[in-house]
Amino acid sequence: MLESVSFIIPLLPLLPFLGFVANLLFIRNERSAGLIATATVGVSFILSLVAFILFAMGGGSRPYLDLVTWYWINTGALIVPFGFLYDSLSSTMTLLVTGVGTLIHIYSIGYMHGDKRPVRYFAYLNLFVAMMLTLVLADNLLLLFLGWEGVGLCSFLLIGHWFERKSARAAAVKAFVVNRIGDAGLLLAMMAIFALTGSLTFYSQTHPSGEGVLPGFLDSTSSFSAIFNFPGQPMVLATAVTFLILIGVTGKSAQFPLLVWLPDAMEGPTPVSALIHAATMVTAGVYLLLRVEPLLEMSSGTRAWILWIGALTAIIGATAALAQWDIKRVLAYSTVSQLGFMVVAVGLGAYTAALFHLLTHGVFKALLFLGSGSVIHAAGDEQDMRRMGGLRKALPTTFWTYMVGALALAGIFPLAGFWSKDEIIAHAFEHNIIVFGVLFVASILTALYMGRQIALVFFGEQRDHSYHPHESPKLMTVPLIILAVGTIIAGVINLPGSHFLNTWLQPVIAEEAAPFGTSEIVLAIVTTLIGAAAFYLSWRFYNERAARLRANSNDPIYRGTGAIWEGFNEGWYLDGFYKAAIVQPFRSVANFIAQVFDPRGIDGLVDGIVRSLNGASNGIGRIQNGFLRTYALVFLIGVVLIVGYFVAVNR
Amino acid sequence: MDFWMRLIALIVQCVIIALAATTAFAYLTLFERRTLARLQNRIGPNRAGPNGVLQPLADAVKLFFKEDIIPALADRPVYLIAPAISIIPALIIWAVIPLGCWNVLGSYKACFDPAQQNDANSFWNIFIVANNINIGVLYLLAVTSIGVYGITLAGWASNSKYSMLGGIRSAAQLVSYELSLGLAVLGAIMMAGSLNTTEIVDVQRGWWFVIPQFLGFVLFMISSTAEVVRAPFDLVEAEQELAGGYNTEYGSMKFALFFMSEYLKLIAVSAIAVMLYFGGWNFPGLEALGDTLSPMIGVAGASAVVGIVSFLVFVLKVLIFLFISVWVRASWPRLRYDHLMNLGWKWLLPMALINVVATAAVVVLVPDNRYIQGIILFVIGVVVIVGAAALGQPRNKHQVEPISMAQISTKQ
Amino acid sequence: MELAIFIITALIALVGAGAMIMSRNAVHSALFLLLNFAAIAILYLLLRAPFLFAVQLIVYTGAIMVLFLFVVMLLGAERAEDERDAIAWQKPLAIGLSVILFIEALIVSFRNGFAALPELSAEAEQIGAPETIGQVLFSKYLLPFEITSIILLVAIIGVIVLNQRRKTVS
Amino acid sequence: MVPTTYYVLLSAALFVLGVLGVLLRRNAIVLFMSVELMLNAANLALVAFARERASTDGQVLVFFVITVAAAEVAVGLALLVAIFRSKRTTDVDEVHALNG
Repeated sequence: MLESVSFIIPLLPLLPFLGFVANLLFIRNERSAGLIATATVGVSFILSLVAFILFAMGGGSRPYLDLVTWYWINTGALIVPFGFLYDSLSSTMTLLVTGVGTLIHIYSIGYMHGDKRPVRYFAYLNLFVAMMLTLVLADNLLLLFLGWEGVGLCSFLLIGHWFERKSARAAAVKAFVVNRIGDAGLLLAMMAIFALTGSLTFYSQTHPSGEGVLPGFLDSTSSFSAIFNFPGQPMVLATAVTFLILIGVTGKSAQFPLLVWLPDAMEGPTPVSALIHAATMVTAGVYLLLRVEPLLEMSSGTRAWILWIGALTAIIGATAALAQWDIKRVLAYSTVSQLGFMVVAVGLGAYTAALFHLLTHGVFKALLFLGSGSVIHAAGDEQDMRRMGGLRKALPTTFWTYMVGALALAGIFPLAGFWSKDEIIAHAFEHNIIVFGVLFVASILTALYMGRQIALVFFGEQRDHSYHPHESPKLMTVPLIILAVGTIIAGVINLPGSHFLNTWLQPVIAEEAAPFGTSEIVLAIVTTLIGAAAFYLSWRFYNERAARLRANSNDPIYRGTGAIWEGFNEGWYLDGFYKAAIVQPFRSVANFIAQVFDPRGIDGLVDGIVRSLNGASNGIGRIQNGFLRTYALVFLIGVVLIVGYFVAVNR
Repeated sequence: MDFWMRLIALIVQCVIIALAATTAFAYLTLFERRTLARLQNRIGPNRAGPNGVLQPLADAVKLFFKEDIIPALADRPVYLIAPAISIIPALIIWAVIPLGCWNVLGSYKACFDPAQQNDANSFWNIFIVANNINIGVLYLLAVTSIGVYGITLAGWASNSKYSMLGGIRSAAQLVSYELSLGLAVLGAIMMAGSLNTTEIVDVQRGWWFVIPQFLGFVLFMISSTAEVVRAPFDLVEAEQELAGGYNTEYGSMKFALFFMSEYLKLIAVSAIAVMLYFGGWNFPGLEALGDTLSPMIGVAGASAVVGIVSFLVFVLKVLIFLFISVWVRASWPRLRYDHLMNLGWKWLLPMALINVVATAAVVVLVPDNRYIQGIILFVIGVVVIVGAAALGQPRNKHQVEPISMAQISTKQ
Repeated sequence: MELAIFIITALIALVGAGAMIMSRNAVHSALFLLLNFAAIAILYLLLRAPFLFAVQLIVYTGAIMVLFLFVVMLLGAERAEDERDAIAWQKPLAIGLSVILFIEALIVSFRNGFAALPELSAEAEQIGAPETIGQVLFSKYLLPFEITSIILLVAIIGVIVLNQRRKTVS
Repeated sequence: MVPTTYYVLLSAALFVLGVLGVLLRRNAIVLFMSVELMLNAANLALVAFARERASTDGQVLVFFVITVAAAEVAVGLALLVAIFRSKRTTDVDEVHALNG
């Protein structure tokens, strides 16, 4: 049975890739492009489901499946197989990616109808999924990095899909550049790992020569236990390596210093936002952290960093989400916040909880984004919540599914978000009370901004009558319904007590299921109640004041908070900080180079060389006067010199 | 001692040959005029002396006393030196031509048996050749090639259109025909295996090269006639076209020098033809004559007789050639200039090349028997000549050039 | 005796060469060069090279110089230097350099000394005989000989092509 | 016998005269003649050396030089005639335009 799994696994990334190739080279119309793209990803989903079941049935004997298709790089010292690692972690991720991906594809057919470049869009979308699957299934860091860069590239391409818009172009470039910063960290980490262990594969496998083993670096953790004399403070090598990995993760998963790209990524088509935020891209960072869990376990220092970065991100995201007008930016900052939750879980050592939240969040955030897409679609591409209101009546399906998603995000019992988020908060409560406090506030804020959004978008009266809202087509609503169902039931995969996910992940992540005691139950009840209360209060507050909102008016709480609200709205001025600290100096240096150094220095140098060469050639050219006799004279000079040399010097 | 003796003898020889040659020239003019006259059914000069024998003297006196004119626009130095340049090669060419064999100190036998020429380099061995050098034939070619300068320079220095054209024509003609001349001679050289003129004469004893080198001989005759600018190749001085050619502006003795050089060269070329193809001074029975006489008047006397007879034989043979030359002049019309060039480059040169190749092949393939060599080469030669004549026939009646009456002219 | 001949001939050669480059008239130049060549030919004889003597006369005086004269006359180019020299500045330079070159030759000569050569044996006298040269030419130097023949052929073709009259298309 | 050095000196003198001719004269034909003079000077030195070494090789070399010189003169004069046809001059300074 496992043999059939090994037959299936390479197909998972290959099918979307083939779809990409087909769309890239052969398909020319929107309809077939959407069909091909959806079909490939859909088949990939079915296959991953099959593989998952087969693996689950026969997986007991073998904790993972390492499938080397061929050796990508085989230079003696550096051996990089093009291999797929199929274990409980990657199989779960595969399901999420293909499942949510399929729904987003279906949704895209409806959403992107009438777009200028649908074929290109679907090609990129397919490539995105293929790259994400490569990332998830890679059995070594370099192949993972290929997928890592691949999703980075695809995000750039898709965010900039409507590149006619300046903001889209800027957002695409921003996403790309910010991600590169993190990638540099990951690259350095890879180099360090290779230098330490001589291998980039995760787990040991057969050496390509057929004899011996190609060690996996996760199996040879002893290499990382050496002490590295960092100036002023010795640290374990594992800390250095994992810290470098953490830099990569902050880039890809939009953690604190590098989170700025994600809100701007809303410039892409909404399904792309869903894909980036839910199933792919941002989850890659968390996935990577889970993947290198043995290393993290060795470095309490890095885990502390992870913890605090996550907490900070969670609170930044939550507060910023509270002060957005753009329906999608709210969700974007919400994603940032939720990613912070996951990272905190990793930092706490609650890897299963992180993955659990990753999965549930993937489902309900996809639901929310697709729902917001539906709203935007209905509102004639209007994204400002001040221009919406009262869409509940026009968009019933969207409203109800969105409501499910929002409640799940707010952590209301018994939706998926409740289970996963509560588990993280429970862990925090147990380990670090400050972080618990931060997360607790963040989760209340989550309920607040979701209530605000629901109130502003769906309740009250329609404030802007320039469009006629209408329910989206079936192609868009059906995925919403499926996701809503998923959101409702997804909690079961790791219900307290059953710990299904914990058990499932046992071969990969050696983590005992957290005990489920009275304090946890009390905590859960308290958080849920507070969350529900916050949600209701916020809904009520905004529902009452929504009618007075106009296109440019301030938030009702702006009067009370003022500059704080402004700061939240600007995402804690991180963009401004970067602009002032990095972009402006860089720009002035570039300006100096462009306006002073280049024309005076480089051009001057080049012109000078040209002028001197011109002068020289003019001078030399005068010797070439065409007079035969002058040439003969020069010849004679040479003869005299040579003969003189032999007469006088070299007798 | 030997050196000074040799030098004196050389000087004596040179003076004798120079005087003899000029005298021969003088009487050749008479001979030609008389013969031409006879061929044209008239009498010729017969007033000065009995049968006009003093006519050359009279001509000389007349030329000496003519007014010497130098054209105002002439290039004086070259104008003056040109006749000298013209006459010098005509004289020095005689240096290597064996005129006879008079072994003064030894036996006449040495003339007929190379084995007895034990002292080959001794001056006394063979008297009548002025300088017996081993590059004799090359010397001949070199000197003939210098002959062009006199005419060319005279034509240029006169600074006159007609003279100039004559000079340029001569330069082109002489350079062109030199090639076939040299190649024709090459056949004889290959047969003889030597460049030494005496040896060439030696080798021909009993088997003159005219038979094996028949083709070469014909080519030599044609191209040497052109080389000495003799009718029918005398376009250089065609009166009708060039008003006399290169020597139009010359008068008195300077003209006489050109005139003399022409005739001297004619004689020299005839002598070379005799030397190369008709056995030089050799004649059947010459050795027998010596054998007959030596008991009567001693070896030295016999040698003297043989020497004189051989010289006379040589002169006789040359006379025959001279007569032929006059005869040709009387009979054949002058060629057109392009025909001249065509003949030289397109007919004579290929034929000469064929001759060289055939001779070389036969000499190598049939190394020992000179009679068989001769017969084969003779046949080849006749075939080539006949073939060339056949090929040269005008194919179209319209291409036949109108033939005018032979232009017969005497100088003066 | 031989030295006397050498000195006379050498003087003739030098005068010929000098007059050649001094002469304003190309035909005179050619004639002086002819004189020079003749002198060199005689020097060849002194150097026991009778074959080269003949070749020098036949080729240089008999063919090359005739060609020169022919071209000069044909083109009427005996006086081509009427205008002012455009690069007169190089005249002193040229003379100076030539003098230096000659001085260098002098230095070499004086370094080598002026020892008279020994008389050659009768056998060695044959080095310039046509037979010897023929032997060497067709054995040791056969390849250069053939190549020379090719060069001559190419030259013939080249000359013909160069001075071909363009056939006018009509 | 005459020392070889005399011949070499004569050869050098003739060569220098040839050089001067090339450098000072403008008539292409005279210039050409000067080149021939230089060739002859070199030939003379070669023959002198051959005489000193009692070797035939030098003379054979001279033979080759003379032969090739003949070819060279033929081609050179043909070029000259061709130039004269277009430029109506044999002054080398008149043909100093480097293009066309």
